[in-house]
Amino acid sequence: MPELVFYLLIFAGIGVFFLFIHLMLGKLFRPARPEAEKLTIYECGEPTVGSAWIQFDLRYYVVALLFVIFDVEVAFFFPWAVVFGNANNLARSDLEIKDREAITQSLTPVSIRPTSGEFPKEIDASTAHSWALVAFVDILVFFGVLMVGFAYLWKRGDINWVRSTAAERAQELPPLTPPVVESPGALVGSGKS
Amino acid sequence: MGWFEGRFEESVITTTLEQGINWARESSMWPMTFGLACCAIEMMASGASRYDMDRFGAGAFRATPRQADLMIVAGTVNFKMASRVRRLYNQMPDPKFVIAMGACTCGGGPYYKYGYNVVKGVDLVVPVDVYVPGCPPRPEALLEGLMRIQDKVRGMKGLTRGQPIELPIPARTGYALLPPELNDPDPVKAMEKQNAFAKATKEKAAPAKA
Amino acid sequence: MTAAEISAALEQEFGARIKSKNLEVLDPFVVIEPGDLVDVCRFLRDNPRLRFELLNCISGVDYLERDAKKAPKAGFEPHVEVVYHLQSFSHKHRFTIKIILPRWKDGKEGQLPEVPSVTSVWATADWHEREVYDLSGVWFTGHPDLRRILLSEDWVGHPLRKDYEFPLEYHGIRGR
Amino acid sequence: MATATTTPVQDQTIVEFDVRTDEMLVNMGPQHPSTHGVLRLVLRTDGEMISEVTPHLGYLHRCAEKIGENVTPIQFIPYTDRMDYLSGMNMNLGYSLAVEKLCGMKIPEKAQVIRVIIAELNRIASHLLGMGAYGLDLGTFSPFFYAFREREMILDLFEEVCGARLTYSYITIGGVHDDFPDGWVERCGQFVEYLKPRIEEYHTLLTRNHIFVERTANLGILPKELALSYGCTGPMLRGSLDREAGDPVWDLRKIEPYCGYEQYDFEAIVGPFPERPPQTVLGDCWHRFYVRMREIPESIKIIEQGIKKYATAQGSHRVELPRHLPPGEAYVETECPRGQMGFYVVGRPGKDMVPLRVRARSSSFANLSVTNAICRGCLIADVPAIVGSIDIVMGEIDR
Repeated sequence: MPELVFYLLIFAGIGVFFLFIHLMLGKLFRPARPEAEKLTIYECGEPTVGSAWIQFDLRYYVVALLFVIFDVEVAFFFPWAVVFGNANNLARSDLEIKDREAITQSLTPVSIRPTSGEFPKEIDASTAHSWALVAFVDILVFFGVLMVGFAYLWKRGDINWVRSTAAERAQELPPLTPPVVESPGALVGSGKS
Repeated sequence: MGWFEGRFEESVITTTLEQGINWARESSMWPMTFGLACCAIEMMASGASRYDMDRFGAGAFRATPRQADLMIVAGTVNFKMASRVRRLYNQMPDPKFVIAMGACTCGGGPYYKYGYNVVKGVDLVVPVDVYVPGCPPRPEALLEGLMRIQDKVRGMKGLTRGQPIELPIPARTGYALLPPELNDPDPVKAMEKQNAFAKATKEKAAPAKA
Repeated sequence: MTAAEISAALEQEFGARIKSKNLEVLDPFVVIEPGDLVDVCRFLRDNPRLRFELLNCISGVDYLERDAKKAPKAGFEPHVEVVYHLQSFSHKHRFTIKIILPRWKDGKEGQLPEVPSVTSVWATADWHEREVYDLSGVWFTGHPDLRRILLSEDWVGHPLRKDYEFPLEYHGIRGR
Repeated sequence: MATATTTPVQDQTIVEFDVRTDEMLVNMGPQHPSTHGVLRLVLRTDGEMISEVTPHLGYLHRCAEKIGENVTPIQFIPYTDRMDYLSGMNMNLGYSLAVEKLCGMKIPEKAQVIRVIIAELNRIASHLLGMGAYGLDLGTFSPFFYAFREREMILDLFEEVCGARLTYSYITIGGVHDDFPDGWVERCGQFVEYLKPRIEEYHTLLTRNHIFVERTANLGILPKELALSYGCTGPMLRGSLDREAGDPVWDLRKIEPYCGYEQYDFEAIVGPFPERPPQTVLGDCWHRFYVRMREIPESIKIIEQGIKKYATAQGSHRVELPRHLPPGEAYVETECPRGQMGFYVVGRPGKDMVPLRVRARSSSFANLSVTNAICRGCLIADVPAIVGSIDIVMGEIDR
C-alpha cells in the first residue's frame, strides 16, 4: 500500500514544484512598487460608489448550487469513460492477444487480481462487447436521473433570473418622481472664481 | 523593489538575463483599451487586419489596467477626465509605459486656444514616454511610436544597478519619395517641376466666382 | 402648413400673449413671454393641425458685444435668447419659438435668468435644458434634476457667456 | 441588515422568503470596452436586474461651440469633423449647408453631386464600423475585422480625394475643397461592385446568427411615442416606426431633401421587415441594427446614380465665400448616419466674418437620453447590447 502512496506523493510534489517555480520566478525579477493608489479598487477609472460588501441576491447562490451539482456529475463521467474506452478496445475482435492481456490486466482491480494463472487471462471480444453495452446503459440511467432533476428545475424556473414571486409581482418599478427645484442660490460672477 | 532588482554587478550572466527579460517584455507589450476620441478609431484601425499591431505582440487590448503594460492615451483629455486618467495610470502594474497619441494629448492640439475645458497636453497628468503627433496620427505613426517604446524597453537595466538608459535615436533621412515625374537628379530642375505642379493643383482647386 | 398659418393659429389661440413674430427671416419665429411658454408648447404639440411632436433643439444665445468700442453699433442691446426649434412628425413642418431674457435676473450679476421647464411637454428637454443651464447659464424652474451635464459638478461659471474668462487652473492642472 | 419576512402567497404550496437585499451601484465607467468612448453609466442593480441607469457625460467636452464663436466658418470646418469622427464628411456637409443657407449661396450642380457621393460613402463606412463595434460588444470578434476590411478601402478612396483618413475637412462652405482626381470615379465604381456581395456576408455573420438574435431580440424596446418624446431620430427612430400603422417614412433625405437628394431614387428603411426572426419585436435592438444594415445597399444605389450624374454635371466644384456673414440666423438639419444633426448659426449684425453663435444639435445626445427608459428591468449583460444598438459617438454627444 505504501508504494501507491509514495507514487502519489511524487506526482503531487512535481506538480506543485513546477507550478510554484513559474509563479515565483516572476516575483523575483519584476519590479515591485506597491503604492497606495495602485492598490485602490479598479472600477472603470471611477472611485467606487458604495461598498461591495452588501447582502447579495439569493439567486446568485441558487445558480451557484446548480452549477456545483452538474459539475460533480460530470466529474463522475471521467473514470467511467476510461473503463468504457478499454471495454470498447477489448470488444474489437482483431485485437492481438498480447494487448488483450494488458488491457484485461489493467482493468481487473488489484485486490482480485489472481496471483497464479487460473483466472482467465484475457476477456474475449463478445463478453467485452456485452460488458460495454451494460456500462453504457448504466451511465444512461445515471445521466437520466440527473436530467429529470434538471428538467424539473428548468420547468420550475430556477434557471432564469427572476424566480421569487414577490420579485415577479414587483415587476413594474415605481416611476421616477422628480423633486421640484426652487430658484438657484447666488453665483460668484460668471467665470471669475 | 523586486528581490533581484538592482542587486547585481554588470556581468555576462546579468546582461544575457536582462536581454532575455527585456525581449520578453518588449514583445508582449499589452496596451490598455483607452480610446477617448478620434485617435481611438485610428488605434482600432491599427489593431485591425491591415496595420495589425499584433505583429509587435501588442494586439491584445486589455480592458483592465491591471493586465496592461502600455497605456495609449488616444484622444483629447479634458479636465473632467484628467483625474480618471491619473487613477488608471496609478492602477497599472510596473513597469508601465505611456504613449501620448495625437496632437490633443501631446499639447492640446486644435483645442489649445479656446479649449477652456481641455488639458493642454497629457504630460500635465501622467508621465509620457513617447509622443505620437498627428491629428489623428496614421496607424503607421502609432506603430512607429510602439517601436520607440520597444527600444526603450530593450535598453532597460532591470537587474544591475540603474545605469542611464541610452536610447537609440532613429535615423531620419527627411527625404520624401517623390513620384518619378516630379523627381529629377538635377535639383534645380526638380524644384521647378515641383513648383509647377503645386501651382497647377492650386489653380485647379481655386473656387469659381460666386 | 406655412409659418404664416402657424403664427396665425397661435395668435388666434393666445392673442396678445404672443409678443412679436417675424416671418420674413430664413427661419420664421415667434417671441413669447417666459411665463406662458409651457402652455404655448403644450398647444403646439397637442393641436391636431400643428402636432409639433419633435423638439429638435434648445439653444441659449448670449447677445453681448464685448469690447466697448464696437458695443454702440453692435445692432442689439445685451440680452440672452433661448431658442426652441420644433418640427412636426405628422405634418412635416418646422417652427421656432424664442424667449428674450435679460442677461442677469433683475440686473444682479450672477443671478441666472429663469425660464419655466418644458420637460413635462417633451422628455428630450430634460438633457437639452441641463446643457443650456450648464453652458449658457439659464435656470429652468420646475426641471426635475437641473445639474451640470457636460462640465464637472464643481465648475464655476457658464462658458458660453461672452464675458466668460477661461479658468487659469483646475484641480492643479494648468488651464491656460 | 437582511430581515427575512414571510409574505402571504396565494397558493400555499410555495412558501416564499423575500430576503431584503441591498442594491449595488455599478460603474460602467469612462474606461469601458463597450461604451464606445468615454461614457459613464451608473447602474443601480438589484442582483442582475437593472433598476436604473444614469448616464454621465462630459468626459470628452471640447468646447466646440465656444470655438465656433471665435473662428471664421472656414476655420471651424475641421472642428465639425471631430464632432462625429466616424462620419466627418456628413458633419462638414451639415455645417456648410447651414452657413450657405445663412449667406444665401447657390451651389453648382457638380459640387452637389460630389457632396452626395462622398456623404453616402462616409455613411457606409460609419455603419460598417457601427456593425463591427456592435459585434465586439456582444462578444464576436470577426465582424470587427470584416468591417475594417471594407472600411480601409473607403478610407483609401477618401485619402485620394482629400489626403486624410478620418478628419477630412473636404466639404467646405461653397462646395468641396477639390475636384475628384482623375480615375477616382472608376475606382469608386469598382469598390461599389466589390462591396455588394460582401453585405450578404454581414447578414450571415450577424443578422441571422442565432446567438446575435437571441441577445438582441425583444430587448430595449422603444415605442414610437417614447422615441418622439425623447427626440430620437435616424435609425433609432426608424427602428420603431411601422409603415403599415401609417407612420411617415422619417428620413430627412426624403422629407426635406437637401443637396439634390430628390433627384436620386432610393428607399428609406422603415419597419416592419417580413424577413425578421420570429422572436424580434418592432423597436428592439435587432430592428435598429437591421435598419442600419439595410441602409448600406441604399447608399450604394445613391452612389451609383451619383457616379452617372457626375459625368454630366456642370459648374465648378466650389464657389467663393461672400465678404462677411450676413446678420440673421439659420438652422439646418441633415440626415447623418446616427440621426438628424442640426447646426444653428447666428451671424453678427456688424460687418464680421465670425458668427455670433454656432450651436450643434447632436443626434446621439437625444438618442442616448432614452437609455434609462429602455434599460430598466433588463439584465446587466444586456446594457452593452442596448447601448451598442443606439450606436453613439462621444465626440458628437459632448461636442
